[in-house]
Amino acid sequence: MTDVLDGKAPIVAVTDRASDAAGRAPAASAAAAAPATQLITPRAVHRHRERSAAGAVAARLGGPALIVAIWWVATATGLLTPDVLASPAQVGAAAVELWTNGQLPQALAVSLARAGGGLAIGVSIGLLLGLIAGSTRSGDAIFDSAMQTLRALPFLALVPLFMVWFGIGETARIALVAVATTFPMYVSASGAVRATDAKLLEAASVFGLSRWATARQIILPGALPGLFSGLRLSATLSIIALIAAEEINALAGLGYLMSEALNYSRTDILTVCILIYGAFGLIADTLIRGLERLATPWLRRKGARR
Amino acid sequence: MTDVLDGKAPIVAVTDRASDAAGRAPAASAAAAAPATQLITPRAVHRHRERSAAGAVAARLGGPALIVAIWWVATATGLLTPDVLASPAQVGAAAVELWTNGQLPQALAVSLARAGGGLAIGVSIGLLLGLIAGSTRSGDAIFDSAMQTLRALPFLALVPLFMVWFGIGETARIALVAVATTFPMYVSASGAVRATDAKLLEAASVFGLSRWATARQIILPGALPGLFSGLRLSATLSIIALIAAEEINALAGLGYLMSEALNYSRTDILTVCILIYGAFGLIADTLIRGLERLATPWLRRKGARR
Amino acid sequence: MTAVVTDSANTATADTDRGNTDRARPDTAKTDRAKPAVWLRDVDKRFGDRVILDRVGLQISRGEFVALLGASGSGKTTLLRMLAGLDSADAGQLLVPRARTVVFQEPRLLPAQRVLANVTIGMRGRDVVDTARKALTEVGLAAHERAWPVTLSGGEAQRVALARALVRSPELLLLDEPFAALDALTRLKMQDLVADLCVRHGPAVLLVTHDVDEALRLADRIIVLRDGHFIRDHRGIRAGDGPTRADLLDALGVHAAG
Amino acid sequence: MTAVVTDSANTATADTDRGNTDRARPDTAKTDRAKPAVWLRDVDKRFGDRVILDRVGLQISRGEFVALLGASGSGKTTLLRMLAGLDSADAGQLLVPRARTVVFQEPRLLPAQRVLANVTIGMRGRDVVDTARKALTEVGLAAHERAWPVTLSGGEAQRVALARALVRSPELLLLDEPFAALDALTRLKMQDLVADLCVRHGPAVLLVTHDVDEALRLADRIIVLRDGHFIRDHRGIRAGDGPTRADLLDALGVHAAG
Amino acid sequence: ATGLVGCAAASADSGDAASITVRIPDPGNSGSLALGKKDGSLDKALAAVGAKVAWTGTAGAFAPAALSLNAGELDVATGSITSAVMALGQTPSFELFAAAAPDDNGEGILVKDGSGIESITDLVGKKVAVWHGSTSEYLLLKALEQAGLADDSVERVYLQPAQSAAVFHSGKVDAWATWSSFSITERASQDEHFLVTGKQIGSQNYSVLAVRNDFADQHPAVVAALYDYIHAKDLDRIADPEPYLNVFRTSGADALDAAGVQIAADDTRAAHPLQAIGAQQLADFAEVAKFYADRGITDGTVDVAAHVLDVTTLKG
Ligand SMILES: Nc1ncnc2c1ncn2[C@@H]1O[C@H](COP(=O)(O)OP(=O)(O)OP(=O)(O)O)[C@@H](O)[C@H]1O
Ligand SMILES: Nc1ncnc2c1ncn2[C@@H]1O[C@H](COP(=O)(O)OP(=O)(O)OP(=O)(O)O)[C@@H](O)[C@H]1O
Ligand SMILES: [Mg+2]
Ligand SMILES: [Mg+2]
Repeated sequence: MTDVLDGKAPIVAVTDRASDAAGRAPAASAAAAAPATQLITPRAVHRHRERSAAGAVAARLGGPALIVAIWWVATATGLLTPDVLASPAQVGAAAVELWTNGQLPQALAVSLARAGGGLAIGVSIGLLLGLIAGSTRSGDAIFDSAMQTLRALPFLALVPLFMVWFGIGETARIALVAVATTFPMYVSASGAVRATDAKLLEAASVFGLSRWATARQIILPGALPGLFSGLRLSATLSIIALIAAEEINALAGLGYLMSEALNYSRTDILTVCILIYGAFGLIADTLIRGLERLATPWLRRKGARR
Repeated sequence: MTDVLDGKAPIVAVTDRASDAAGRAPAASAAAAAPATQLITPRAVHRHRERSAAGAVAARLGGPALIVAIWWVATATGLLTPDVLASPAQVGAAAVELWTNGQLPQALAVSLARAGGGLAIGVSIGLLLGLIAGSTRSGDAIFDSAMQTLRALPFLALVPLFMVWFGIGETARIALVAVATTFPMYVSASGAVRATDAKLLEAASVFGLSRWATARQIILPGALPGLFSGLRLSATLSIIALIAAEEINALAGLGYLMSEALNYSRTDILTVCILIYGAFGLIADTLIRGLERLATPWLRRKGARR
Repeated sequence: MTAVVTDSANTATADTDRGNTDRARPDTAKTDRAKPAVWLRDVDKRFGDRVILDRVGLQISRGEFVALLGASGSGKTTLLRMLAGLDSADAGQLLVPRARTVVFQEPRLLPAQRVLANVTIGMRGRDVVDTARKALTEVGLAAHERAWPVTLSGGEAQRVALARALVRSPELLLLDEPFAALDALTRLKMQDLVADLCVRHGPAVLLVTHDVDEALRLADRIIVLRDGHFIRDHRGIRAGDGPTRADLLDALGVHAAG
Repeated sequence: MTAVVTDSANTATADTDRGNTDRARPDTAKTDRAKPAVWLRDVDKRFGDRVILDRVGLQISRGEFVALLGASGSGKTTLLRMLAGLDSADAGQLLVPRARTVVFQEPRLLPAQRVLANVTIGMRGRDVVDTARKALTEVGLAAHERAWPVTLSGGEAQRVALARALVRSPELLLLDEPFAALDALTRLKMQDLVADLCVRHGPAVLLVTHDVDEALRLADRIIVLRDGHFIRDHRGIRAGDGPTRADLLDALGVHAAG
Repeated sequence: ATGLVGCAAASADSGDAASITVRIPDPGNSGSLALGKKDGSLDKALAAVGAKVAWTGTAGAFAPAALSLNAGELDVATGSITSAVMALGQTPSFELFAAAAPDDNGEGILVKDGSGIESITDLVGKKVAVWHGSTSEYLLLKALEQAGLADDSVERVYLQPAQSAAVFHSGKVDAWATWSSFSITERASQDEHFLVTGKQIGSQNYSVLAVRNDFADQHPAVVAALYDYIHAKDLDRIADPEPYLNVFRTSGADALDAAGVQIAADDTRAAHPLQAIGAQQLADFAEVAKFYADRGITDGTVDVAAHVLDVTTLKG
């Protein structure tokens, strides 16, 4: 949230305090009033302006609000007809309908469990393999090219295979989500670990840190921003994989609801599902951002620069 | 490719040269032969061992080879029946069949053009928006939460919308790939840019670098590793999106070939398609790795540490 | 010890021979010494509870060379950063010229640019590269022109940072311990380069240093910062009526040594 | 100027009062001075075409305090890094003790750890934190125990790096310009701390410095590196039969100054 | 009727004997099995032969269901003969054991009201949404054949069935060949009508039931009981469709609104019950197989008869 390039930072001189000019004011009396010739007040170019918590939330709600507004205008003006995307009013009605007949609560619970379970498994595997491949030569040799190959196999094409291996039950769905989320985490984690500051690794080796301590105290903290962006990408992909997974013989879940909506041309229900997916994504994203802030206290020192 | 944690680095003392001990050898004659008491030869813990180009390629082929071997064993032992996954021999035959009847070359050309075009568009947009959102406060305010919301909408669910907006032709397919690949690039780019070294940004502002020069000379080089890992994730996603895209009224392309294969239960052709997707991914990955090495010469100085 | 670092704007002398700048030549820039180049009033700076600057005021004239002494952690860098526009004051007024250049306490070279590009950073014009080459020669790093910063030794990196400042012609030059990582000989050479730059362009200079001899050798005026206040402000050093080395060490708390 | 930095193993004295270590007390560690702690033969080091070390040999005894002088870019840091096991030699043999500690030319603090954790890094045991607190007090940073490294001033960071070395009891202590960023008073205090550590644990010390006075003050032996060779090797400095300040400056190329 | 009798007789010992599990795709919100699932009558019918049902997820199209049958993940699946012919072209591990005659009014080619398309001939040069090798492509080709038009006189636009509606509504295609799953809602809620129905073009698109080979071999009685049950329910459903619509829900995606219920009930009254596969059916299947072979959709003519089970002999 740092403004790097904006020139519009505020003027530095904060308070023009009524000054007791005695003693500490510049000695030359001619200059006791600020000399106006060509001099400027320096502007702090690169500063952290902390938004209030409420302000930050409001700013982050701007994007979704804008998108909803565009959608509302598009449906109100007929740019989007209800056969394509339902209007906010229709969607509201559909949401109420699904909520009261119990389908939506059930679908939410089921889908959240699947996405969460798959994500947890996938992210753990990706993180572990990524840490190993990024930090050890043998790990790199063993895992990396295999992971890159597997990653290149598109999971959507593997759905039939998954049904065969894991059956058409819950296992296959969770496995699909897990596989889809493993790779972004792996790529981010191994990349972030490889980018660890070599100077700090030297220091670690000199001070006799064990492998484990080096991983925990140096590699991990340095890689955290990368790990969190991997987590965010994985969270998004978990939802895409969930849709594919819930088209496999599902009886419940948002993906099932969505494919049913498509089968019966219920664009209002379809839109409810899309919005819920969007909300899932946003909430996950916000949670991960919060987590990241908590996990990296040293990155948010005000005015820190060394 | 740096070995961070392996203890197995080689001994430092490279050559025990026949020495003219006169003058430069340690003065104490008793110590002219190496004193054996408790002293050790220090080992360079953290060093870049450059593999030969051929060795590097061989190492990277190990993973794919392993996977093919597992597949071969699984089909040979009957763990995977041909209904599920064809054996390497069957797949070879199918590939030859498809190649000679001209379907495969055509499909390859068509799909590559689609994936490449979509990827180029998506990555450019993601990069641009990511750079802006990562480096300017106003960009962050405008784009970030909107992008995060859009990113959370699963593109698989939006396929019908794409057809309505972009028609059922090539445009919709390329647009779908573009949208799918925009977001990983955006997340990686904005994250990498936000992580730009604040000290260097201060230096840039002090030395009067323009916004554009700061972006080009400081932000971009620093963000390159992140950008490349975004590119790799985007390349993977472009293939997944391609599969979904080629279900839209496709008459050619790998996705078409694959859905045909599914309709006709031709697991041999299905497997050919999966393998080609895998090969696509691997080749893209290797190319991007090479590009990354070329683009970041300062990151591969031997023994560099400051 | 002659120095030919020319600024990029000075195209007329860009290809003249080494040594044509004479340290004794009359300096036009010094004519308007009376006008201030830095002007502070009632400036406060705090980090949490700690008061780093406590309502300080300061005026530096054009062409004046001021050395700033103070214990480690007393706030010298913080003051410099405020003048550079990198930190903000909590209260008070600051005025500085538009053209400022900083040599940071660490080299802060761009890792993705070779040494030469690091010197020319942010400059435009036809002669920039020539000027930068000359500056690199002056700091003894002509051979390292195409090296990556990551391969430089500590002192080499510091000299590149110095060259980066020398090719500019600022109205205010802010130097944060620019010679700390240099050996005695190199240090003398670099001090001469800075002195020479001052003679030719007459910027106001604020030099942070821990070396009292260096301050006495280079500066017109020496300020000592302690507990948020300027506890000493000696003028006319070069004219000869300044404090002694022992006086200054005393102000810094070193009583035994001389 | 008393110092109570104890190593983590020395649990018996961990909670005794300040000042109980006496610089004059008999030093057991110095009894086996004759045995070498560092042993080099025919060591070569090149970067590309440049020869940094040209078949050098060197032997440092246990408990010996060696100062290494040399111009900027002469290869001092490179030699230190080889002894630390961070760079490899192109040819020749090196032998060093197992327990080594380095104070790098830059502080190299872990940004994700607070100051105290940066001092205790890699150490285990019950008294580690107490020892580290004492070391921080000694370097004058008790108040910064919970600060993040990113908020430290240049000299403060260097002192934390020093504290990190002081809490260990290595057989070989490698110091790369550890006092460069410190003001005169703080520098004297820190030099005393290092001297004190040497008295108590008697490690072999290799100190890289640009300050000839510092070398004369602290070292038993002074080596000057130039063009890949050790061009001077003065022993018995503290015994009084060493070179003069002028001699050494001369070896470093400074002829005018004295 | 035999099935209902059987279940009544066996209700006493239904508790302990249910050792066989038959896996069937979930029937959704309407149809004979849906009601059977809800009112428990199916459980009773199966309990009589010592079996119980395990509902798997909705199978959707037949192609993935066939994969699941092959992989031993499913025991019974339902689909259309057109997709079954495609799946039987490979090495199937399932057999067909029952069929319902084509849905006369529920399938056909949809066009928009007032689109100006009045006959198949008007489709020439227009775009029609179909899906590869499925019922919809069959219907279109059949209609073209009947009108004496070449297969490529219209442009076939291949779209996932579930994605076709939006494309059709937005006018990107001019017609949509589809079946009852989609057509009922479409006809109920949109200004659309069938240009031709299946009946008008002589569709032979039976709906069929398939059972995994191994399952049929091991538990013929269960297959027979299942057939009997569905057959009886179908007769009842055709006589009185309403209870078989919106069985579980009157709201939600798979629930029909009033207009939908009306149309679905009308269609059902004209539909045919599930029956054992006899000579008539086999002849029609062979024609479909030939139709596919003629167009090169399958490699050679698929011998459907080789994969058919005579359920009337399975009284084991
Ligand atoms: N961002 C920050 N947050 C909290 N404290 C800070 C921050 N930056 C600096 N400080 C503190 O302010 C004090 C002054 O720092 P400054 O860098 O100005 O010292 P200095 O005089 O330059 O010292 P040195 O000679 O060691 O470089 C130090 O004690 C430092 O710890
Ligand atoms: N990785 C590298 N690649 C190429 N040259 C290097 C590399 N590392 C160091 N050098 C060069 O080797 C020389 C010696 O470097 P070193 O850091 O040992 O110098 P030093 O004596 O410590 O100097 P200083 O006093 O400035 O710190 C320098 O000229 C430096 O540019
Ligand atoms: Mg400072
Ligand atoms: Mg050095």
